[in-house]
Amino acid sequence: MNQKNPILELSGVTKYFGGLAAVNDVSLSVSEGEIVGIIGPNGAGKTTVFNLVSSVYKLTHGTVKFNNEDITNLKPHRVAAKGLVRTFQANVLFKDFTVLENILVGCQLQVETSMFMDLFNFRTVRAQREKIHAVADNIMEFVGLKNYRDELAQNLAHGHQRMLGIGIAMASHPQLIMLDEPVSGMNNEEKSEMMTLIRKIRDRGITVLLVEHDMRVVMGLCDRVAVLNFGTKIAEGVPEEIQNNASVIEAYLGADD
Amino acid sequence: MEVFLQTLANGVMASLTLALIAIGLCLIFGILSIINFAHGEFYMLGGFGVWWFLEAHPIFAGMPALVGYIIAILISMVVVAVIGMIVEKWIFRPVREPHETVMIVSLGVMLFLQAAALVAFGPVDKSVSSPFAGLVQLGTVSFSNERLAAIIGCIIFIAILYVIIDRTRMGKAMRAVAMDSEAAEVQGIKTGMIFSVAMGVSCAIAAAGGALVGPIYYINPYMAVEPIMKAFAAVILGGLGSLPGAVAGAFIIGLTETFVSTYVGAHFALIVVFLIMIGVLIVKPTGLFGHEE
Amino acid sequence: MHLEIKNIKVHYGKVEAVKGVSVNIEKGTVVSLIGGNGAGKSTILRTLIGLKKPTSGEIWFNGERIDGLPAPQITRKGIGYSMEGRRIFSGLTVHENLEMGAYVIKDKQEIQKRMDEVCALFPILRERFDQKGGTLSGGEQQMLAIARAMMSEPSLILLDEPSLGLAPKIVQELGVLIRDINKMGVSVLLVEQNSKLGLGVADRGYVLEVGEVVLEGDSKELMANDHVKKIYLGV
Amino acid sequence: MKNNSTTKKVIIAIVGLAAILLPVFSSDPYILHIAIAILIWSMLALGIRIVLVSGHLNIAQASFMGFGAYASGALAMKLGWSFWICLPLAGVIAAILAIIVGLPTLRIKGAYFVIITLGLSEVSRRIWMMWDSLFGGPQGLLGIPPPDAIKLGGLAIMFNSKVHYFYLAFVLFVITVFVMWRFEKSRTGLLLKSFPKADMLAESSGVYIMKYKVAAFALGAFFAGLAGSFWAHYFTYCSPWDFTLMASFYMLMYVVMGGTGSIAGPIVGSAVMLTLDELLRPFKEYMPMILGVILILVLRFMPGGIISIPGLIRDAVMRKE
Repeated sequence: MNQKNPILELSGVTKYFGGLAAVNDVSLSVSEGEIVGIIGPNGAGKTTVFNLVSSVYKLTHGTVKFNNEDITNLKPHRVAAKGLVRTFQANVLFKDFTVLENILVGCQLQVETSMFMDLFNFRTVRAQREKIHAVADNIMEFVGLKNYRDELAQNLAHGHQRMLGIGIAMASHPQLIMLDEPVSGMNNEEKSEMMTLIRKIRDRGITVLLVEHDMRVVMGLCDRVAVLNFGTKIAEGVPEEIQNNASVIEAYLGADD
Repeated sequence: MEVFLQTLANGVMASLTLALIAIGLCLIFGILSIINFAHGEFYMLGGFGVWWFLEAHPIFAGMPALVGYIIAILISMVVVAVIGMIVEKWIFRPVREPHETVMIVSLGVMLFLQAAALVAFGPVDKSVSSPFAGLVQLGTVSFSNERLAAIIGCIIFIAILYVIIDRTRMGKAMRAVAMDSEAAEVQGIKTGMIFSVAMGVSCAIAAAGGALVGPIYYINPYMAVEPIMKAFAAVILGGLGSLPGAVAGAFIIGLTETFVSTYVGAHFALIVVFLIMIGVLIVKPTGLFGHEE
Repeated sequence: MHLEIKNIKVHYGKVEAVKGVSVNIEKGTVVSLIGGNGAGKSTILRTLIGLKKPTSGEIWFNGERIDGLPAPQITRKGIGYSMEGRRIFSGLTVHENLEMGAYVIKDKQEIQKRMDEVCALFPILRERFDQKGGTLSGGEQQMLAIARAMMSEPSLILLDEPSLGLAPKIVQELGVLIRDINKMGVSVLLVEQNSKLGLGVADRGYVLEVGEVVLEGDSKELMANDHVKKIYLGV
Repeated sequence: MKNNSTTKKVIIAIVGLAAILLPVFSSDPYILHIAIAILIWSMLALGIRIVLVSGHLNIAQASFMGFGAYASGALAMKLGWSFWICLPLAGVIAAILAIIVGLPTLRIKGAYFVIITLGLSEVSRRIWMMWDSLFGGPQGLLGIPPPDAIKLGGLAIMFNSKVHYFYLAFVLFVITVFVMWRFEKSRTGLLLKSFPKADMLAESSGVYIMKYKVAAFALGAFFAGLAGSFWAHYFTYCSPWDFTLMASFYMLMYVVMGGTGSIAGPIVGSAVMLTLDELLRPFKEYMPMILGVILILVLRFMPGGIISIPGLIRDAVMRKE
């Protein structure tokens, strides 16, 4: 199907909460430059998969490989440092920080001065700060928030808050970005804007893995789609295959009306 | 062997008292999301309560000793519960957010109650003569009736609390509020009332603890400083918010403390407790009974 | 009129989330509020049930003014509320969740009767009776949330985003279910982002954008409206 | 904005100058002693605040002060080391202790940390009481030598008057304020403030949260250690009763009273509360009660602390116009 190198490989990923399997033996491979979608009803384990890959949770079994390197249960900040970042569902932001400050937190991986050096006003520290601000400006431009630079995150419109979430993730210059329900709560216009942005991200050479409910967005955007139900992967393929897959229709999509 | 059994019995009593305090702490944390540093002072007030009714103003002197004793405990519990409810409604509730603020406010309450007790009752240790004279002889081990009564009393209160929380409508409503207070409110549950009840209940059982075992050790304004510290440790060990965890934690702490005191030395006991606490947190950051997320 | 919302305004701090909205519900009808996030739909429901106080405006229910009352009191007047994100008590069993839904009813037999009626409507819950709420699937949790709101025998039920996160297949069933509830004589106020579902089951609809009603009317007419088609139905 | 920062600079300059010249106006040892206490207690309060910024409440600050005091006192007495070596070492020892305690506990949500520090304050007291040979048991260390004289050209500072101690405390205080200010103004400050809001998000952006939290905690402990060392050599003794949980509460109270929003808060809080403490000396036994009530009232009605009063007045005046 896709001849490019796999950038992210999940094999046999399993997570138990108490005695319940939230994610059960899920394997999935994402190739460089792809947009891959994960769909399924709430509670099917989609977000848990994100939390496992980004090491917010520890895996019960299985392995996660990124760029052929085992990153299973690495600390979350180490995962991010490898070039794999994620956004959060809803609006997890630094609400009473300005847009710029939010992005600056996202830029930390590019900071080269140490905490100790930062105590002094050395030239390297000043140069460093300028460099980071330039990166932040660039990111704000990219996600279309340049005009809101000094606005508090909590005062942004819903759609802009989602853009900011993506901006924070982009600020660490990732190779792969995981988007958790990027268009939830948006109307059609906002959805198309978000789809354009996601395509732009891919055009920068960044692989995208996303969880989404909106079928139209998933089908319009993704190169491949995986379907989860009760923590298990029940199908995987290009959008057309998924839409016509009998078990997906039975478990998830239902008869077309 | 004798020493061992004796220590075990003392350890069980210490654990049960701790459990009474720890359960209350846990209840308040679960329902009101408050780390209440003043909780130990309610235990202390319970101790002063029985002293007040039995020694300072022996108004039940005409009754049989046991009846007077029980009435004194119950009245102390009610009085302390009312004080607790006042503190909750007028001091804690207006500053519910953020958590750090409420914690510091509870420190203020603690300072106040401790100093108030000092002014009112003085620093000298008080004692209460127990209606349970005599010793029980179990093989070679002897154990005072007083201590046995305290053990039984603690068990009774823990059992009553368990039934209230697990079975009654009020108990279920409390758990509902602990899980999601807003969702509870739209079912028609008056959360303010639940807060008051929870605070009242937890203060009452802390007072019961003070009333039951305070007299065995000593009663003074600072009598709660050590137990509350250990109760906090118990709650953390068990996992914040878990009632069975609090009881289990209380037993781990209580037994460890008693045995280390007996066999190694009193000063070491608290240090060992502290190390256990840190050890558990390193291995399982959410405590023994706590859940991930 | 069963419920009348007259020109309410609601603020979060300095931000005006609802800017003078009026909504009417006739007895026994289904009314939908549709619109994107930030349109103020959920805020209207939260204000209606008393979790949020309006800055101005009035709310009348069964000829009685209810704005500003605390939530438990409004619930007692006969309004059931299935919250956004389900918000079931995950540590309580299904049975206990339903019991809490009937908290305002004191009579044990009455509660039992309600329990039977509601379980007839949601047979799946009967099977899960002693399971903890948190162990149910997303669809089952949504059923439980609606069932819990039905337990107090409300004459009006508020449904906040019931379709959120459900499999498209279950969303279809949900439409039927809302109709069933309505047939029992209960008025329904439905807030939906899934406009197709929202307008599909409703008698009347209101379209909200940034805190204001931009369109209202018969739901069939709304579905034929060009603006609604373009922005919300995406035809 | 600009106006505001100029005003700030002027205020800092005036207060600083007044402080430096204080001994010229008054050589009253009593006044100087209070001034020294304010400087030292401000250092401790600032240490609590920097941890509070990252969302954690440290109620064992007195213990860190105590470990600094004991370490410094013991080294000077048993090994005869110079104060000038003991002083920084005391800070480092307190900081290392903070790292050991902080590593397992700062990773979890706030409540655990508070309780651990609560435990630490009691445990540390036990350690000093128990370890007779090193820490002198219940009566503590007696006869800690005063700092060695410094000779700078013709000028000799002998530490035989309170004035010399005052200047030493002032220098320590200025260093503390400077480091705290730079620390908070740098990106580290931004990160610390971000943790209470959404630590998961920060972590997923590649920020190693623990590094910053532990650094803040260790920094606060470092200055507490310095303060403790100074205190021990200034009084020439220290005992387990000087560094109790109650002492930590008082420090915390200075932070809250002054206001947690800025570096000036804990300093103002320490100054006001210590002065109040002196004025209310006749009512000493009621002090904890009074403090408890003040604490409750301030948090209820003035969450921004004393430092917010000018702002509140300005708002009130503006509203009237």
